[in-house]
Amino acid sequence: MSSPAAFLPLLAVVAGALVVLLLEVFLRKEKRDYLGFVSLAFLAAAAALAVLSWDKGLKYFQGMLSLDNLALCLTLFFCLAVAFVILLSLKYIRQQEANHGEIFALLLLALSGLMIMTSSSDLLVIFLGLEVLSVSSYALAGLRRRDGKSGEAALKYFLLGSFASAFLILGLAFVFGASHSTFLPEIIVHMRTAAAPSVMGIAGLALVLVGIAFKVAVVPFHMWTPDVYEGAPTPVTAFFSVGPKAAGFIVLLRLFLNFWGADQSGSLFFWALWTISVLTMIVGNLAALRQTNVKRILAYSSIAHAGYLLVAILARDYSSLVFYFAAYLFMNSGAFAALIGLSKTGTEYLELDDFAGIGFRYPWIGGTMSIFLLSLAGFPPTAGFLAKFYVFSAAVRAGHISLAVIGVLASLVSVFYYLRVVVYMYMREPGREVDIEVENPALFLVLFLCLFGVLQLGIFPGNILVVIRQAISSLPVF
Amino acid sequence: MSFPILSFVTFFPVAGAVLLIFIAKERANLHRYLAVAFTLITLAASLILYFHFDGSVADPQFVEKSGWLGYGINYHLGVDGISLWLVLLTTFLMPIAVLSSWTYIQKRVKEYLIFMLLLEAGIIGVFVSLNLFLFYVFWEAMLIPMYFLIGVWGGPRRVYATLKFVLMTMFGSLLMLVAILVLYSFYYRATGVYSLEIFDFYKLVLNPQVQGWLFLGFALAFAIKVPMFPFHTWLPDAHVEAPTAGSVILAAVLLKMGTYGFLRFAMPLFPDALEKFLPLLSLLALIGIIYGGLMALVQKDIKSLVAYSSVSHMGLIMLAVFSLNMEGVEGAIYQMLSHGLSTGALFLIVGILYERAHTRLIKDFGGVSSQMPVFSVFFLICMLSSVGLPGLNGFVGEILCLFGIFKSSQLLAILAASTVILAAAYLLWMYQRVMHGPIVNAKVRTFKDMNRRELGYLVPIIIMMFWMGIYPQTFLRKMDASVARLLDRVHNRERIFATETGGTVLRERERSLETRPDLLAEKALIDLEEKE
Amino acid sequence: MIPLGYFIGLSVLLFALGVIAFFIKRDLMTMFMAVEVMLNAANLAFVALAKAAGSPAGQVIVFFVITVAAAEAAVGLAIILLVFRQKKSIKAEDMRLMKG
Amino acid sequence: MFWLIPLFPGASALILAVFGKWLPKKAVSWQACLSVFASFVVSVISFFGLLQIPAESLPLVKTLFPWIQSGSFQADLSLQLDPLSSIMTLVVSGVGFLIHVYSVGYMAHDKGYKRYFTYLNLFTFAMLILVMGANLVLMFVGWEGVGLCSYLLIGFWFEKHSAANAGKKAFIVNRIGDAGFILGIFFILLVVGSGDFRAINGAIQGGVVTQGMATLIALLLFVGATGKSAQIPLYVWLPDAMEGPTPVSALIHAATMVTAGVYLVSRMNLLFTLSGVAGQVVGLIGAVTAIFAATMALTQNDIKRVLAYSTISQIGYMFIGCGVGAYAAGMFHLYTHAFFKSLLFLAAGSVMHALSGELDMRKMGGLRKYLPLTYPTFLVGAIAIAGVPFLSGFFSKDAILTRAFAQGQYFIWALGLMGAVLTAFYMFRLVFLTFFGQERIEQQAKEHLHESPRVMTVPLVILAFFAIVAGYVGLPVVFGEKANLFGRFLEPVIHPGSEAHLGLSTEWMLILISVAVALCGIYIAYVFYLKSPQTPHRVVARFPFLYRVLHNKYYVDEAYNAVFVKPLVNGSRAVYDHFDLRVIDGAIDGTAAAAGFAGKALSWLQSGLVKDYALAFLLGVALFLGFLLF
Repeated sequence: MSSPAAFLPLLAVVAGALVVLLLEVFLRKEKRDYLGFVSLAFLAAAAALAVLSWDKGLKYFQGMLSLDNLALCLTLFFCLAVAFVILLSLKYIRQQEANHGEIFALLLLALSGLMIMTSSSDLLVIFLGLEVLSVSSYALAGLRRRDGKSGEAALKYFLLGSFASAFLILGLAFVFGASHSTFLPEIIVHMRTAAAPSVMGIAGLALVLVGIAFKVAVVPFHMWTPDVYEGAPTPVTAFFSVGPKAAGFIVLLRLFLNFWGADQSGSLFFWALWTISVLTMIVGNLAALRQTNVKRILAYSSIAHAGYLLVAILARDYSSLVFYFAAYLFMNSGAFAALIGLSKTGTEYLELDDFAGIGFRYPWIGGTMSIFLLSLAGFPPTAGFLAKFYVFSAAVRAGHISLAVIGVLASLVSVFYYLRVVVYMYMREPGREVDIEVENPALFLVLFLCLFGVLQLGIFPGNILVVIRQAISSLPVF
Repeated sequence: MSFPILSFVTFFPVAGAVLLIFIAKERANLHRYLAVAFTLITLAASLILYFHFDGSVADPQFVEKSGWLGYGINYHLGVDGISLWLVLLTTFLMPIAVLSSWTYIQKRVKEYLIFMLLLEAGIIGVFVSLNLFLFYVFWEAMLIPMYFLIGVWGGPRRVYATLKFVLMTMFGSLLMLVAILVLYSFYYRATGVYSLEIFDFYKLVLNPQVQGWLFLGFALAFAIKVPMFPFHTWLPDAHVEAPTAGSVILAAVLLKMGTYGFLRFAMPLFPDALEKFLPLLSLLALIGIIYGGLMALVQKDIKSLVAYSSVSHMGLIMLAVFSLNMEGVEGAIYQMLSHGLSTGALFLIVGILYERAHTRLIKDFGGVSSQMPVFSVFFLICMLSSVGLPGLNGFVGEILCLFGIFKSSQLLAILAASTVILAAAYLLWMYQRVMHGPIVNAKVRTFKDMNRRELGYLVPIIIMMFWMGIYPQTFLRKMDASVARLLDRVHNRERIFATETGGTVLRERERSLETRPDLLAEKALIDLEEKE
Repeated sequence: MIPLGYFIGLSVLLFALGVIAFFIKRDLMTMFMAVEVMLNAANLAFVALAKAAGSPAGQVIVFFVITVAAAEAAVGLAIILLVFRQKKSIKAEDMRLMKG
Repeated sequence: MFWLIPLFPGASALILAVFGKWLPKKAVSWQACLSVFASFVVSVISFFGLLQIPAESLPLVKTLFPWIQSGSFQADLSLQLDPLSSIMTLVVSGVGFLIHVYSVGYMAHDKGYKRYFTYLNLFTFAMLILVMGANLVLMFVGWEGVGLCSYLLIGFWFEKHSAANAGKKAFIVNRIGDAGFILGIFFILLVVGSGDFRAINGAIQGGVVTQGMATLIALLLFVGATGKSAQIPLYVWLPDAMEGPTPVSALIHAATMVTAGVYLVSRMNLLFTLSGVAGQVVGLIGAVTAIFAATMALTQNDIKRVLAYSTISQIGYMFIGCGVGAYAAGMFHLYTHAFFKSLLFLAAGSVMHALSGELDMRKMGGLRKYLPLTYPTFLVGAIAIAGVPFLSGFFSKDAILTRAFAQGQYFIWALGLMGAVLTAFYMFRLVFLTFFGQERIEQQAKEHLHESPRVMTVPLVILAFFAIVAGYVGLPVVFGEKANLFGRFLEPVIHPGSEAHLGLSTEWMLILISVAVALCGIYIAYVFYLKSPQTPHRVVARFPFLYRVLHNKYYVDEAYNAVFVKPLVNGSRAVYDHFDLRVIDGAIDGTAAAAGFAGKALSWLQSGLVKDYALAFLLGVALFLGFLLF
């Protein structure tokens, strides 16, 4: 039903952003933490609103904004993710001279972008959401003003991002031209029913896909990822690796939900995506093998994971896709949290050599880090394993055994570099002196929440699975 | 089954590990005592299994089943005459392994013991789980503690060794995962019901070509684990680098997971494929026997010698398994146990030497007997039990294996009998070079004979060796029924299914692997008249 | 009146020019402007197609796009400025602190 | 109650093994000896008990408990007693007892005293199991057990490389035979369905076993026998086995263990008879070995090695007996041989004892006045083995040769005779070199030159007595049909086979021939080593090559080394280095390296330049569109 209530969660977030921006002006530098708490409060509000509107199917703006269960589900994930990021940045920004209140505001804005993307089936709105997300992301990437890398990351992200979105818009134009609509269902209907799909339509759709592919960083549109991830402030990187990816895939989900008829293998799009996902899994994992910077390793691993997610899209088992987000949210944020834990004022310890021997020196950080890495590598009994299990079993059930085989082999490669980090942490004698500032309650809170999430999802994911399955089953299928 | 005894046996060590986490690492001895206590209690519990186990029943006993993640993923435990013994072997060796590392492990005792306990849980889990998902979870999870045990407490090349171990094992098991998933979907297609229950899959009859692929998926994983030639090279590295206890568990139990996998999954699930690949597999096993023996002959490091001897022995076991007859399979299981004992014992022996000499190179020893008389006797017994001397455990298993092989193929048996000679050759030669002759290395003069603790953990093994050698009934009678059932499944499964599924044989109609998921529903047919 | 094809052709051409400019120009400002050209090419296509489709939606979208472009421009210029302050250069090829 | 026989030594061995550390030396000696004596007593009793029992109800079987059962494989822990095993138990426990006693003196000053008796008891136990096992599998247990003990006792002084080596060699060579044995057992289990001796014989009489199968099985079992009984081609371990203490050589490597092969063949006599061919092979191998070993004995200077070779050759005779179907005769020779050969060894041991461990005959001579007891006993042994009438050796050897002749095996008979000459010759060479002629004893040895203590000499005397009289239980037919008690006693087990009867005249003729042969052998020795001691050197000078070959034992050890051992070891080393490490590991590490290289290449593509990234993006777009549109 149509009601302005659908607008509320988004409103909460945006309001939060504005409030934070205003507050910052009045707050002294030392008190910046309050900004974080305020934004957390707004996040909580948004989440609460989302929960309240569960199963109501609220719509607004003539259905351009529709809070179906999937959108709500994702909204919750995003709120959680952003909450993690905020908690992580509280201390980080003071340590790494990025102490600007904007970060919270920007995070909230980016979140709003994510929410828009996920809660609409209209390409135009999606585009707007994407841009809101992008623009704030560019700013976020460049937040460490004195750090050359940060600036460069922002620049690369910005240039390539806008370059990509130009393609997106062109595609949008063509799609519009072909189907006289920007509303996904209508477009799909047109694509499926049109006797001979018009060149313009196909080209447009392709370009749109490219635009999204850039955001979710699949090969060969991934090149920006490692650099941006490395350069951006670490909490922000954590955000990048979770938020935009998920949002982008939700868009793909909505796009392909009814795209394929019975026979997938007849469609060129299918094989195109098939190739992309295979490439992504292989390239992402191989490229990570020789990296020496843990942040970069995680960047490449996030590319690889995009590949697995694409498998889920191809297998058309969307609950496994969403479950993968959930798992990925926890294990990846966890890994980054541990990474942030390994830092002191002015320096971050990101090189593998810095990791030598810290496993036993800082048992909690080391232990949790290894669990997150093992989960990323897909070892049971962690969330990572269950996520992969669902995705690949979906692929097999859909008959794409080749995808599954390639996928598992790729993840075998990934095992090597994840374990390599563990090797450094536990099996190498300490190299250069590493002394970190341990006291950081917010960080440990995140660590343990993620640990809990990883194990919970790995061993007793029951309810979460149920919720996700509900959300998926409520999607309109025709 | 009122009390969930299997769950207890499986997860009690985990409880121990969790407890240890919260004890200050400085109190190393407390950790040690607690670890021993926990493993001993687990042993006691598993003994209850032994006493209450009814050997006349083929089906799993002490079954615990409860839903878990839905879609066929259940928590389903149970032991039959095959797994029972492997569980007991594990629980029996664990306290010994912990004791053996009492002084061997000096740094990071706490973490070490935690991983040992987790390892035990993982291994037992593999043997008791009857749901393929659960099985796979344990199968993979078990790698992690082993990975740390080798990688952290291992020798100079430990990182290489441990990564090789993990990656090679995972290579196989990931492909097995895909195979499992394929089974999963096929069962769904055939019945419209999701299931990962091994006993449901037994009822599934797949067309031979599909079986072939799936069988390869499973067989590769297990073959690497066993390890069969030519996938064996991770073993020497892992053994040489691993700490004593690690090697013990690795050789005694982990390798058995491979053979167990063949018995429980690869063979009964895909009988046709088994027929097809039997020659190849037998050949590999045979090569393993002879090759392993010859390689053992020329090793310079005692540990890698024992490792290669394991390759040879496991080859014999596999060959016996592939003989597909009562004697062979029972012999194989028996040999698994006795190999577990004798090789485990040999590694303990090597550990004892290593703690004194801090080297494992054969050439650094010589004349140890005159310095450590008691030790020399124990070493002798363990060595002979590995050689397969009558009166000790090795003989019973070996002769049953060989006879089983002989019944299926006399040529194979004749070639396999070479192990009788080779084993004697490399082990006696090693024993002579280490223990006999004049003392050349001055360090040997400083050796002290075994202390009480070392006696404490070797004596039980020795006793078991004699027991298994002199009164095998204890062990054989409990496995009869299960083995018979297993062979039945392999040989004439049609009839089995007819009885098990009430005159229904589930046929997988699919001919090609790449299919359209949406058309599966109507493909999922069960035809009720399979009389021909 | 002018057939639709011409508009599309023109916009595609413009777009291509933008792409080419993006690649051949060396300083960030010009590259950024190339991107702007691409955006506007897309806009042109939109308008034309909207006209052809006879629905105002297209035209409306164009306004959105322009706004977005403006926003991007604001942030982008800020970023370029930031980088310039750090590196004293706006040459694209100087921006390779991170690679591999 | 016969099943108690093996228990005494077994129990004693166990006690010594576990508690030996705390037992006083004296207790150890008493316990060890008494345990064996006990089983001797029991064997005697059960022997007489056996005489009462009618043949039909033989053998007595006592099943203790089922041992290995799986599918069709069935082996119980059950002991049996029939004339054959009864004789063996008598020999084993009797001679064994004497040797235990002897050892008390001989090993008195050895630091491994307790270990020694543990092993010795264990050996007795295993040997008794071997001869009393009621099925092949259990027999195999004993078979391996004695092998183990021989390994342990040969390598008793393990600090000596040579000893350790010899022990290892013995065990491994035996394993080769055992492999054959096991396969033989398998074939029997396959054909008969049981390893139980009664069942086997029943099956053979029931015609279940075809002749070809019989041959196969018989030969496989005989492979085992050649290993244990040191026949060609597996005899090489026995000479080296002399590294062990002398009583051990007497017990294990002369009297009991090495004759196990003969026991096995006689136990399986139905099988061998059925096959026929196998019998031929056995006889031939035996004959050739007899000659071959005898010739090697000619040139040895080590007193124990001479005896070792003579043992090999004598066992050859036993196999001749079995080969020509005279299993009883073979067993008879086994039984007499047990006495005189252990006597010879013990005497030799006493000589060594006197000369403080000297083994080389060239450093002896003229000892007869120093060793008043050892000398005559040794002489008795020598005469007995040489086949001089009225001593045990004569009757047994004669029985074998006569039977060979009777069977028309003239070739084998001829070889046997030749062997007899050689035997007589080298034995008396031994006697003359050791006890006659001028003294060549080294000084410090001469100082404490003394006769051995009574505990050692008494067993010598007893054995000497038996060496003389033992033969009278098996007189040749010339003394009447019923003269051969031994053979008649064995008949329930060993059916006499086709009695090809010779006329009395022929019998007498044959007897005379062998007597003559023996005597001339002795005479030659007399000429060579007493009358004109230069002769040997002249002969050597005449045939230097022949001498070298004989002296180096036909270079067989070297040949085996070069043909089997070296290639095996070096070959596997090569395979290990080049295949296992290079190829297999190389493949694995190679894959890893390849992946790593790919990673490097990819990160090289990641140039860091915005334009490259954009280019990749553009390429992607182009390919994507191209794929979809064209």
